[in-house]
Amino acid sequence: MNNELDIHIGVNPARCYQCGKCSAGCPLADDMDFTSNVVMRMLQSEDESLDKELLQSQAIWLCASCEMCISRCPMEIDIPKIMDYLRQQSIAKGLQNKSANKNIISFHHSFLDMIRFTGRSYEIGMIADYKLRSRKLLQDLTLAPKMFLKGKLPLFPEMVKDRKNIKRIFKHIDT
Amino acid sequence: MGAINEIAARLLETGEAKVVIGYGEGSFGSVRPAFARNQEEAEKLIYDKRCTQNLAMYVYKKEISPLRKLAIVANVSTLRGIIRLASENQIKNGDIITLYINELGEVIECKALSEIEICLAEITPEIKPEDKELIDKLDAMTPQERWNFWISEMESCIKCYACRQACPLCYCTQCAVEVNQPQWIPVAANTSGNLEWHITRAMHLSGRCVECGQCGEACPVNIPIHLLPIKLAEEIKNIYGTVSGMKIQESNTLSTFKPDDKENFIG
Amino acid sequence: MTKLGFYPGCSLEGTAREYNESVMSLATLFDIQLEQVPDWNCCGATAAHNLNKILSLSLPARILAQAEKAGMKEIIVPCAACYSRLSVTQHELFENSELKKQVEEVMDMTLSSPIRILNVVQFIQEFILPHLSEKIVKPFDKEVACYYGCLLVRPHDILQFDRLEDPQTIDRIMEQLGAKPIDWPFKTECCGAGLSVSRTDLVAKLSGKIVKEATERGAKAIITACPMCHANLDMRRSAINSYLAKKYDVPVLYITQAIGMACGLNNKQTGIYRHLVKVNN
Amino acid sequence: MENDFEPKIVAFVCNWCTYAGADLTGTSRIKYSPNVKIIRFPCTGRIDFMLLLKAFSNGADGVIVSGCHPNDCHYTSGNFHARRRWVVFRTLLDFMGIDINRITFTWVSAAEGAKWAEVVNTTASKIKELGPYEAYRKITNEIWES
Amino acid sequence: MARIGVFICHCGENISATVDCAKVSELAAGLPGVVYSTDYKYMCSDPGQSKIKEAIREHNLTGVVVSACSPRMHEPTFRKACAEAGLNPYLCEMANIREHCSWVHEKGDATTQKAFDLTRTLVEKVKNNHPLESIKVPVNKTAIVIGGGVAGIQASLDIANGGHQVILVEKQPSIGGHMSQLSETFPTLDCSQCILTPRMVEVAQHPNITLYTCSEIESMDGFIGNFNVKIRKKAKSVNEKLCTGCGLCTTKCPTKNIPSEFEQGLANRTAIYVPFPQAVPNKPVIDRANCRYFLTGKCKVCQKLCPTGAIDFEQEDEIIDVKAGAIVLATGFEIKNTDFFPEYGYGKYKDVINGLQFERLASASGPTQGAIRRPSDGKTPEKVVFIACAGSRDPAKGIPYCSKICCMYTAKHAMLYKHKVHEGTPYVFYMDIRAAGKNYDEFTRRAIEEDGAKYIRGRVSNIYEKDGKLIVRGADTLLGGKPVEIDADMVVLATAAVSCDGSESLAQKLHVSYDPYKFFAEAHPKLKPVETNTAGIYLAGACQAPKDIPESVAAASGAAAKVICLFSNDELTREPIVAKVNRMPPPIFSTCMGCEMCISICPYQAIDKENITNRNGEVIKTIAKINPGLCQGCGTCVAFCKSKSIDLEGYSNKQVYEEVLALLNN
Repeated sequence: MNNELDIHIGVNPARCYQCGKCSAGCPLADDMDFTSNVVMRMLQSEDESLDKELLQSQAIWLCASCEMCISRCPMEIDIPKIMDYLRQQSIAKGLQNKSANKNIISFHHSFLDMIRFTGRSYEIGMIADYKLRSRKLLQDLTLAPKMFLKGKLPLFPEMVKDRKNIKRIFKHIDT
Repeated sequence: MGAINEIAARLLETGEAKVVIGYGEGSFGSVRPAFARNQEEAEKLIYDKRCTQNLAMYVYKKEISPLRKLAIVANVSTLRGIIRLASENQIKNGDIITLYINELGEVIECKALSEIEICLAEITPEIKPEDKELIDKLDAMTPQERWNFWISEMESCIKCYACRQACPLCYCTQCAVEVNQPQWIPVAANTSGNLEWHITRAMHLSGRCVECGQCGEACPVNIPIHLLPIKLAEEIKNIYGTVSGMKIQESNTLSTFKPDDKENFIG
Repeated sequence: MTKLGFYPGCSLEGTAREYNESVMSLATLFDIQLEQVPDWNCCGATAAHNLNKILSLSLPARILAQAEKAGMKEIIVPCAACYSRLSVTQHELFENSELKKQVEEVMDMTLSSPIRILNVVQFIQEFILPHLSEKIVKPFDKEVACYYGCLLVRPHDILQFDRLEDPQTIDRIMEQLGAKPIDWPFKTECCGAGLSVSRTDLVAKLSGKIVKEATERGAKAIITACPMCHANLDMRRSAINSYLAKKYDVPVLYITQAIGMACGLNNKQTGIYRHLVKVNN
Repeated sequence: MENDFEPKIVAFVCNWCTYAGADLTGTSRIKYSPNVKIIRFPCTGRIDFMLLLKAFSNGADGVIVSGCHPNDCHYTSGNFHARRRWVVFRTLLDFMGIDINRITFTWVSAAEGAKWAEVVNTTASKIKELGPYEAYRKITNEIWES
Repeated sequence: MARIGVFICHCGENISATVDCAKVSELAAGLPGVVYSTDYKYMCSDPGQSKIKEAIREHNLTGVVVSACSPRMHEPTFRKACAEAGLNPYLCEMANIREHCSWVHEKGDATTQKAFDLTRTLVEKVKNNHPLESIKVPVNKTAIVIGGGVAGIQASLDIANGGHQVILVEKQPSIGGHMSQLSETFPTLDCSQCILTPRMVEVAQHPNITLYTCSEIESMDGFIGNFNVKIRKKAKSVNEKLCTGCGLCTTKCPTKNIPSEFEQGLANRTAIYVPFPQAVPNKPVIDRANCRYFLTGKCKVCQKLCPTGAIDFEQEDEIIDVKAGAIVLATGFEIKNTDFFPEYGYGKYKDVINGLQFERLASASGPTQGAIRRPSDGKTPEKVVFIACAGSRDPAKGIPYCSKICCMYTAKHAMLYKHKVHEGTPYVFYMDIRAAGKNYDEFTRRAIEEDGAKYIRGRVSNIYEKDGKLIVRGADTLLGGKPVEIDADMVVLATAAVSCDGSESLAQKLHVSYDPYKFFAEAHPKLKPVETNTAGIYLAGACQAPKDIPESVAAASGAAAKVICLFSNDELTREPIVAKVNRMPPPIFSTCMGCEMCISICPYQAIDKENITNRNGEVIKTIAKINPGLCQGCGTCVAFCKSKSIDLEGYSNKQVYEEVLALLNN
C-alpha cells in the first residue's frame, strides 16, 4: 500500500522518520489499537499482512480528522489524508473493523444516506436510521426529548429542491 | 527671410560654425537635408511642418564631422539624438550649436549641451499616432499572427542597410553585421538573415533609441522596421521608467540595473 | 446595507439552530443582509471524506458552484466543519485541474474562479468589529475560555486563519466585549467531533478534558464557533459529567451569542434558551 | 504522434551557480531528460542574446538560460544585467511572434541540484508538448533551398 | 591545421556504466581535426595523464579535449598535465560527461550520443582556443579574520604565529563567542572558559594581531591577494586608549536592568558594561540604545566618575580601510530563538529555556553560580525535560538538517543536572542519538547508564503549564507510540543551530556562496572544505555548518594553513580569463567607438578610457581599455558591446558560437 499512497493521494509514508510527534499530540492515541506513528511504520514495512491488519484496525475509524498530527508533523506528512484513504480502502475491500462497523461506520452510512435522499442532513431521520443499523435503540433516549423541547430537532427534513443533481452526484460515486 | 536663415547666416559669417545642417526644398514638394556653408546656402534653408527628419545622424558622418564646429537645425527628435550621442561620447560639449525650433516656431540657439537638456525638460515625447496604432494592432494579434506578419515583411527586406544609415545612433565603424569571426548574422538577404539582422539592430538600440522613426522612413521596401526599437523604448519606459536622449548623464538602461528589478518572467 | 452570501449548513437548521438565530440577529443589528446560497446541500462533513473522496469533494463543490451561479463573491460559513470542507475542497480543486474536471463532470456544474470563504470569526472581524464598540450595552464581564476547536485553524496551510498554536482572534474579540479571556492550553484540542453519536464514550472523555480544564482555570463560559464543538460540550454534558463523576456547569456560548448578549439582544434573539447547559445572563 | 519527438534543448548556464548546481544534480544522481545539453559560460552576463537565435536557427527546439540568483552572482552583478537584457529581448521576441515559451530563463544556485533537474524536466516536457520549432527552422532552411 | 586529441574517461564505472566510452572515442576519432582519440579507465590517474602527455608529444597535438567529470573538478589537473607535455594549458578543455551525463541519465544510446555531442562541442571550442599566459599579481600578506569565536581565535593565532599580520574583526564588544558562554564541554567535562580564556588573552597580546571589536565588514572589493576591505568600527563611547578597564563606571551606571546578552537574558547588565569578567578587551562600552544619556540627554554619571576621562559621548563610527591578501570567515552560528516553538510555549513560559541558557545556569560564573535553578521562581527543579531536535530535522519549520551538536550537549546537560541535583530526574526526548566522535558514544552511554538520564525515544507534541508545572506531552515510540505525560519543573530545548543574522548580506558583500540556510558554502564538500568559491576567502567553524568545538578548531587551523600557504608566495598566478578590447591597424585602431557603456557595466571598475594619439600627441580616438589585473572575466561587457569590440579570453565569441553550432549539428 506504501506505493499506492504516493500514487493516489501524493503522500509518501517513507518520509516518516518515526519521531512520534503525531502520536504524542493525538487526542485519541490512548484508545487506538495502532497509534499514528505505528500506522506509518506498518505502511513503510510494505508487508501485506500488516496492510491487512491496518485496514481491519479500529484506529483508522477512531481518527476524528482533527488534523493535529499533520499540523505538528515535522515532515508535513498528511496523515489525515492517509487515514481517509485507509478507511476508503477498508470499505472497498470489506475489511471494516467489526466493532467500528457497529457504530462509527454505521453512523457515516446513515449520514450519507440521509444526504443522498434529501440533500441535507436531518438529525431525527439520521439518528433513527443509525439506531437501526447499529442496533443501539436505547442510545440517547433521554437526550432526544430534551433537544426536541429546545427546538433543536425539527420533525420534518429540509430538502434540496434539485434532488436530481444530488442523486447524480451519488450515482457517479456508487458506480 | 525667416529667423533660421538669419541665425545661420550670422553663425557662418562670424565663423562660429563652418556648416549649418538644416532642411532645404527638395523636388516634388519634399524636403531634403541641406548643408549651408555660406550666406547663399544659408538663405535657402527652410523650416516647416515637413521637416521631421532627424538630422543628428549627419553630425558624425565622415564628410561633415571634420567641419566642426557645426550648427544644426533641430526638431525634438534631433535634439534627443544629439543628447544621446553626447551620452555616448560621440559629441563633446561645444562641438555643436543647436538651433531648436519650438512649437511656436521660435528658434532657440543652444551653444551648450546643457541648454538642450533644458529645452527637452519641457517636452514629453510621444510616438506618432499611426505607429501607436500599428503597435497596438500587433499586440492584439496572436503570436502566430505576429510571426506571420513579420516574416512576410522580412521576406521583402533586401538588406540594403538604409535603416542603419538613417539612424542617428548607428555610428559604429564596424557594425556587428559585418563581423565575420564568427559570422553572427548571415550575409545573404534571406528571411532568417533579415530577421536576425533586425533583431540585432533593435537590441543594439534598446535603451538608446530616441524614437525618431528614421529607420522606417528610410526603408525602400516600406517595412515598418522602426516599430521594433520604438516598441522596446516604450516597454523600457514602462518597466524601468527611463527615456533615452533626454539627459546626457542618463546611462543606457541596459548597462545599469537595480537589484530589485522586476523578474516575474523567471520560472 | 452590506449584502453577503451565506451558507448556513445543516446543523444550523437543526441542532445548532440558536447559532443560526444569533448570526441572523447580529446581521440585522449591524445592518448586514445575509443571502443564502440558493438550494444549498449538505457539505458531507466527516462522513463523506471518511468513505469516498470524490463524494467528499463533489458535495462542497456543488455548494460553491451554486454560490458562483448566484454571483456571490464571498460566502459566510458559520459552521466550522462546513467552513473547513468548503475551503479544503476549493483549495484542492483549484490546485488540481484534473480533479476539478472530474468533480465538475460528476456534479454537472462548473467552477470558474475561487470565491472568498469566511468563517464566523473572520466575518465578525471584517463586518462587525469596526462598529462593535458603539453597540455594546452590557459588557460581557466574565472570564472566558475561548475554544477554537480543530477546524477553524487546521489545515493551516489552506485556511491560513490565525495561528496554529495558541490562536488569538476570538480572545481579542472577547476582550472587545469586556471579557477576560483565560490563558489555557486546550484551545485547539479535539472535542471528539463526529464521534458524538457513534462513540459518545470517547467524546465524553475528550470533551470532558476541555470542560474540566476550562473550569479549573476559572472560566465562567466557554466561547466557541463550531456547532460540533458546541454539541459535544453542551448537549453531551451529562455524558461528560458522568464520565468525570463531577458536575460541571460552565455554559458554552457561540461567539455570536456572546456578542449578541453584550449588545443587548434578548434570549430569543441569541437563542441561548435552547442550550442544555443553562446560561445565566 | 509527437510522443516520439525528442526535442533539442541547449542550456546556457553560468559556471558558478547553475553549472555547479547541475554538477550537484549529478553528484546526487538525480535523473533528468538527456535532451538538454549544457554550454558553460563564466556568467549569465556573458551570454549574448544572439546565441539564443543561433541555437534556434541551428535546430534547437528550446533554450534554457540559467545563472545565480539575484545578489548571488559570483561577479556581483552579471545576472542583474542579464536579467534586464532578457526582459527587453523577451519583449522583442514576443513582439515579433517568436515563441518565448521555448526559452526558460531561471536562476539555479550551486546548492539547487534538485531544482536543476526540475527545470530541465519541466522545460523538456513543455518543449515536447510544443513540438519541434518548425517555424524558425523553416526560414533558416530557405538558405539552402534558395 | 588543428590537431586535436580526445580522451574519454570511464571514471571507473561512473561513466562507463551508462555511456559506451569506446563508442564515443570511436566517433570522436572521425571528427574533423581530431587526430587521436582514446578511452581509458581513469584519465585523472597517473597512467591516464601519461597517456595524454604521450599523445601530445607523439601526435604533436594542438589541442586536447578530456571527456570526463566536471571541469570544476579536474580542469586544473588536465591543464597541468598538458603543460607538462609542453602544450599550453589553455589549449585543453573538458567535456563534462559524468555529472552532466552519465550520472543523470539511464544507460542507453541517447546517453552515449549526448556524451559524444558534448565531446564534439568541446572539440569545436578547443579548435578556437589559443595559448594564454597566466597573469601574475602580487600578494598582500595580511589576513582578515571575521569573527572572534573559538574558530576565529584559532585561525588568527595560527596565521599570526606563522609570521603574518592578522586583523581580527569581531561584532561584539569582546571576543570569545559562544564557547565563552559554555559551562563544561563534552566529552571531557572540562571547563570551557578555563581552556578558552588563555587563548583570548594570547590574541590580545599577540604582536601580529590587530583586534577590532564592535566592528563589522562594511564593504569589500578586489580579489585574492589584493582585497580592499572597509571595516566599520562602531562607536563604543569609550576611548580605549584612555580607559584602564578599572570598571568603576559599570558599578555606578543607573541603568541596571538590561537583559545581558552574555547571560542569555538570565541576568541583567548596566548600560555601560563589560559583557563578562574575562572579556577581551576588558574595557567597557556604552550600549547607546539603553544609555540614559543617549535616551534623555541627561546623566553622564560614568563620565563624572571616570578617573581617566575616557568616556566620550561624541565618539562616532569609524571606517577603517585595510588591504589584505586573504580573508577567513569565522562568524559562527546562532541558536534558533523566540516564537519558533509556539507548541512548546517557548517565550511564553519562563521555565522553557534553550540549551545556551542552561549552559549559563550550569556555569560557575553564571547568574546562579552554577546552581540549577529554574528562572521563574529560583527553585531547584526536580524533574527536567530535555528535548533534542527542537527545530532541527524539522522541514516543517524550515530546518531539515541535523544540528549535530545537540545530542552531545543534551547528554552533557542531563549529566550536569544530575551531578548538581542528585535527587532530580532528567528526561531526554530524542529521535536518534548521534554520537559519532572520539569518546562521544561512551559519553552518552554514561549519561544513561551511570547518571540515570531517562531517555525516551519520541518527539514532544506540546507543552503547557498547569499549577506551576510544565506538562510535557510526548510519546514513547519504542512502546508503540504510547502517549507519555511528564509534569516537569523545567524544560530545556536543544534548539537548532542556525546561521547568524546578517550572514547573507556578508556573503553578498564578499561574493561568497551560501546554502539555503545561509550557511557559507565550501568550494567542495570533501576536497575543499575550508575554501569558498571565491579564491582567497576561507571558512572556519560553524559559519559553514553546525560544528562542535574540536571541529571548529580543526577547520580554523585548516583555513589558517591555507592562508599561510597562500602567503608563502610573493606573487600569484591568475587565470588569464580576461576581457580584451580589439586593436586594429590605423586608421581604425580599434572598432571600439568609445561609447563607454562598458565602463558602467563592469562590476570591477576594470575598464578605463584609453586615448589613441598621433605623433603630435593629439587625441585621435578614445577607446575602452581593460585592466587585466582587475578584470575577473565575467564577460558581461563582451555580450553588451554592440560593435563586438570586446572579447573574452577562454570564452571568446568565436568559441561559444562554434560550441552552439557543434552542439546542435551532428
